[in-house]
Amino acid sequence: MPEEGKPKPGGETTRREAFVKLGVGAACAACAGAAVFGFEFLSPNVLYEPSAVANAGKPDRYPVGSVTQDLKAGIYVIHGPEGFYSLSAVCTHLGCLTVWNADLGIVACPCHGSKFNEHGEKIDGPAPRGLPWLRVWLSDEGDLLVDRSTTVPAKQYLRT
Amino acid sequence: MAKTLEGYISELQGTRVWRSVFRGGAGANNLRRSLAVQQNVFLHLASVKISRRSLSFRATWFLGTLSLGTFLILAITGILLMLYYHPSVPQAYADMKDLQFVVSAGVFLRNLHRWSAHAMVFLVFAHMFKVFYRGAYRSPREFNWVIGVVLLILTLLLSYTGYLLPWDQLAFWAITVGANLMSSVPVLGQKFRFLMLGGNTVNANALLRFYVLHCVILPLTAAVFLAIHFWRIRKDGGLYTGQGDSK
Amino acid sequence: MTDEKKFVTGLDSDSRRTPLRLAFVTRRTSPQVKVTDDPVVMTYPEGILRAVVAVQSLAIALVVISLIWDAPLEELADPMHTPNPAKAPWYFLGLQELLHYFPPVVAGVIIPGLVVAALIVIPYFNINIEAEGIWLKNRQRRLRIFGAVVVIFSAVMLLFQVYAVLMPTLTIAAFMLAAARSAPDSPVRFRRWLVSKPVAYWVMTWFLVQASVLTIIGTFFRGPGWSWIWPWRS
Amino acid sequence: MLRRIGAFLFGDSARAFGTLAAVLLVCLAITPAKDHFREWHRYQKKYLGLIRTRGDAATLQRRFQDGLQQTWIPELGVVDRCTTCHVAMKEISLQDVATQPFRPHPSIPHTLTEFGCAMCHRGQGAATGVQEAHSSTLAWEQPVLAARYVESGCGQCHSNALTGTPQLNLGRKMLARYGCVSCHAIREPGQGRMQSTNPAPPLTRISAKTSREWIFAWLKDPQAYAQTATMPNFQLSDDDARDISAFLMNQSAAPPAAASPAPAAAADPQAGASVYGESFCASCHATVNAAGLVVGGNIGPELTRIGSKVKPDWLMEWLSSPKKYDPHTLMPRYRFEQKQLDLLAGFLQAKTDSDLLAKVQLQPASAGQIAHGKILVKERGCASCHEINGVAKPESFAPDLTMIGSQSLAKIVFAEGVAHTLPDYLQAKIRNPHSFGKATKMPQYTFPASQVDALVTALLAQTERAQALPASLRVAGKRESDYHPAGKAGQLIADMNCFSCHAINGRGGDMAPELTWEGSSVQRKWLVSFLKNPNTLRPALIRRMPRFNVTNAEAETLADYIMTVYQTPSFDGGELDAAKFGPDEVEHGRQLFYSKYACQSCHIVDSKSDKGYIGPTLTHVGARLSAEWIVQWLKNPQSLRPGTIEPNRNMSDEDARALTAYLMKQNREVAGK
Repeated sequence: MPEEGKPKPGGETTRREAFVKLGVGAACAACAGAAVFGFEFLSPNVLYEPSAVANAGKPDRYPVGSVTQDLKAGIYVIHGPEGFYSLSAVCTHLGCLTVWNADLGIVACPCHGSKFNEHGEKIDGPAPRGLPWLRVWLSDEGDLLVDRSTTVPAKQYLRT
Repeated sequence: MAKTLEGYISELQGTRVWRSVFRGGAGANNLRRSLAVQQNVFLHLASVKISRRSLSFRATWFLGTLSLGTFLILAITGILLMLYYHPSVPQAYADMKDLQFVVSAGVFLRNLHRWSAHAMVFLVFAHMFKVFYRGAYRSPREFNWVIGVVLLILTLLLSYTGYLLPWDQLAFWAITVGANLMSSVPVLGQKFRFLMLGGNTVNANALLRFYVLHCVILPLTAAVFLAIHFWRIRKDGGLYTGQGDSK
Repeated sequence: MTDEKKFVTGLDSDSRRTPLRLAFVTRRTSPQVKVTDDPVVMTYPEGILRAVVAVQSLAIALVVISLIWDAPLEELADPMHTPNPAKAPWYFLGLQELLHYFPPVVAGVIIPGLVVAALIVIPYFNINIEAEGIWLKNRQRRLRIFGAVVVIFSAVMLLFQVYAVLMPTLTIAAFMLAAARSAPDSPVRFRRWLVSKPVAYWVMTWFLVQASVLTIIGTFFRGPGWSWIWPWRS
Repeated sequence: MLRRIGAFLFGDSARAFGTLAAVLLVCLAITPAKDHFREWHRYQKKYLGLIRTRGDAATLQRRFQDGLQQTWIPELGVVDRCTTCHVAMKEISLQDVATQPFRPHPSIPHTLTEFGCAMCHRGQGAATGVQEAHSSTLAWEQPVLAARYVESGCGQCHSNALTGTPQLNLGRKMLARYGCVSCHAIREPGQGRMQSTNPAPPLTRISAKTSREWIFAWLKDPQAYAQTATMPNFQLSDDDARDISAFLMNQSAAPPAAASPAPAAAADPQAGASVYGESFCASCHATVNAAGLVVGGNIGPELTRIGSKVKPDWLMEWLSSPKKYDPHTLMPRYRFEQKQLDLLAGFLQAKTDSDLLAKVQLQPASAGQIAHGKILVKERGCASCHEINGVAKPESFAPDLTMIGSQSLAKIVFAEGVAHTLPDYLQAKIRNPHSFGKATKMPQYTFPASQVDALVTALLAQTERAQALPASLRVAGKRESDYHPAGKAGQLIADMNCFSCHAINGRGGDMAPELTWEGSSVQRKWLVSFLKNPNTLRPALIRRMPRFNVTNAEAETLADYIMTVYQTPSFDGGELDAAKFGPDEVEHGRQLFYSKYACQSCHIVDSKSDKGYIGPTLTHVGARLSAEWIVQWLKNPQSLRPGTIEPNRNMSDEDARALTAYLMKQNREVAGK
């Protein structure tokens, strides 16, 4: 090839252009790589967030017929006559934290007036669905654990 | 394949949208090339043509260009590092550890930022001496020299304020010593120090102040002075080439 | 490609080929046009490309350094415990070395303040603008002033026992004296070079050497308690 | 060639641009690659390879979580990522795996996510590399703790003695016993300063007790006098020991006129030994026996060479009334008869060692020597432990050790040849304080390696973190209460130093049974006779209650007090009348005793056939204990005496009643006495 010998007329410029293209190509590749890298970099590898599994303590803390709100975990722990279950306390409408109104026996959302009963079913308001039921089980130490990231069909009770 | 790719590119460059964005764009003739400089917001501070002599390595050793290069690297890495940094005590230090241990390429970015900062200080000093020994500070470039001195001081301040941010022993005591130096200024020294640290000791307030200085105030100031610096190069007749200035 | 043949652009910075009206010359004045026959090139791509190449080289160097060496990180800041030695960043170590000798007001405020002031006023003083060798004019008078300055300065440094400043100063002074004893037409090239240097050159060189020596001492030759150590011994 | 390649690649700016762009791209690409090949990736891959071949591979694989793992406990400031590499912490099925980091954690009373890892093991929990996590680096000073000190982790929350941490418990006991806490302050969160459990004797009247020669010999080497001496060796020069002894004799108040008669000139060694034995002196005091073994308790000083130490007058006075010399002594007043006193004093006085003082030749002290001695006493901190006339107890004589366990290495001056870790520093400091310079004030102890380890463990538990722990996590240790029984009985209890052995209401020793609820437990008649003439209850034990020669009146007073005051609130005594048990019940109880509950494996009822030596003998239990107590005891022993080894058999009321009926019958012989 002409690298060694005398270059053809115009060979120098074509090779020069080839190098510029190589450079621009490498720059494009670097940009593409930077985009991938940026995605990697921007997605944190560890999170400083409470774990999805909340520990609600020993079951005997909750008398039968009680609705207890765990503000930190954003859940209700309810000990109904059929057993334990847990509802998400986050309104299905726009994510406000609901409160339990013991006098009326309903869960009410302060933002847009959605109301739910103690089984999470929607009674009133703009919420599209009722409050989801969360998975509840007993740990080896006998503590009630609630997985906030896993919903279960309604009316699944934990009997202790 | 390459042909067709090029065809696509030139077709793309011919579209109205492209031309509305890039106007003339780059091209093979001198008009297009001139327009490329004139019509680019970043390049328009430079003249369309420059003396061949000023491009030689001997003329500048590219020290000014390299200083700008480090500034750009520092800006990019710095912005990325800010995403994983909380300017609070002692979380700042934990963030350094997280950068090192869990953030993808976090330690690389931190290294790059740190070493570039050192390189920038060195390059800016070298730039200054090079300019001096070539006599490039002489009329009509006196004011650009002064701007250069301001940029040197800004560089040192940027480096100094950045020093505190990791909140390790090195940072803490370097800043403590520096702050006490400041307080030895007659009359106003104590007040200066109080304002700089936002209190009497190097603690959370000082960290936050240094953070704001390092990430907002000083870089913006430096960017403004950089723009003036480059603009003055052109206004003062281009890079000094050692000719035509002597009496 | 075909555009070029059809018309000529109005943009050309070669003033001899296409003169432009730059200024009106009124009566009793004479325009002075400096003619430079410096060859010029297009900024784009020639200038830009070179700048990019320079920055690329720098980036490669920094990336490689960053891949190999980790930035220092010491323990969590502890206000109850000062590490020994507590060193400032390297570019302040010259100052810190001075602080070792002089009171804070002198080393931390006056000297840096003077340096910054001196740097700013450099282009505005004729002494800095003149490009003639220092000894070519008023040799005797200048020698007397030079001698007085060096002796007084050295005496002050001796008083404070600042050998780190004294030694470089005397070295530069020796070179200046050598320059003073050289003729502009000396057969030795080095002497011709020495004698051609103006006063600003000498002052700046003294500053550069001084700053470098102090920084190197502060970086490598200072150990716990800011005591003198030999870096190769530890 | 090289030049040609150079020209080809960098010949003009376009070529250089292209080439450098490619190089830069490659360099930048190394960064994510470097990230990808981090150590923890490798270990996780290795783990997956390890479990692939195992039987429960599917389960293990399902439970394995890849990527960085983190235990985050904001309240404790814990960010531990150890489980990123130590992936099998909870996989009990991998117990046979010996290679780290895949070994499962031994079972502990806490879950792994409760405290994280670094709280006990130290090291840098946040690190994800082997080197940074385990070893000491500039940025992290506490490397992973050697396994032999790991009990120190428990000690951060638990100030009490745990059954699982013998080494830590021993270390803490030693800190209190060997005078460490007299010079060094060690504060426990919420409890104040740790107190010495072995107060040194006052020296204010030392001249009455012993000779200057003995003091000199003792100062030079305490262990030469008694190998169990708790006083460390201060490595004094002859001159210093001479001057200190001069000062100590000089500061001592004049001995009170000898009130007691001179001891018997020639004592009968046989009879003296039997008084020594009958009084159970060995429960507290040790001696070296013929075989060279130290035998006896460690509450009082060793008596092997006591004759070379004490003056006869002093000994007589001491034996008849110890509190006269030292009001804080633990020694009880025995109320010996004069004959016993003579015998015992003679016996003890005969325990001499001629070598001990043979070489000690002291000239009368000059004023200069005495003054120098006082300076030395101040310098050496003698008054930190001993009461000395004219020298006040120094405040913070030695460094505070409350947070020594998290001491920053930067603040430590290491001696030559000591590895730069905290445990190594503590080891060196305890083993050989003088390696840190001749000026160090710390004396030389002679502990075996295991005891040094225990001390280091106890000190390592004294961390900054332990001080800052939320109160809910702290388990306080048992602190001695300052219970003082009142009245005449109180005086008797103080006089006989009952608290040296028995604990009542949270105060006192653990050598003998706790007496807090003794009144509910025993019958008054038995108690009176026991106080007057104690007999042993437990055949397997050597230590027994000494005879204090109490008078009838004193015994009655004490018994009345115990019966009325030391009553348990958990049941009302005296409801059950032993006489109302029918013979059927007794017989039923007997069967339960021998068959259902097999009590005879630990207890003796029939001294001919039963072989149980672990529990108290029950031959006379019917005369000793109240029926109600036995019932309650059988039903739930731990509720009456926490920590007793008597098993809780969940007995029904009927069984407990029947057994009680049987046991209450075991009283005939005593009743007849």
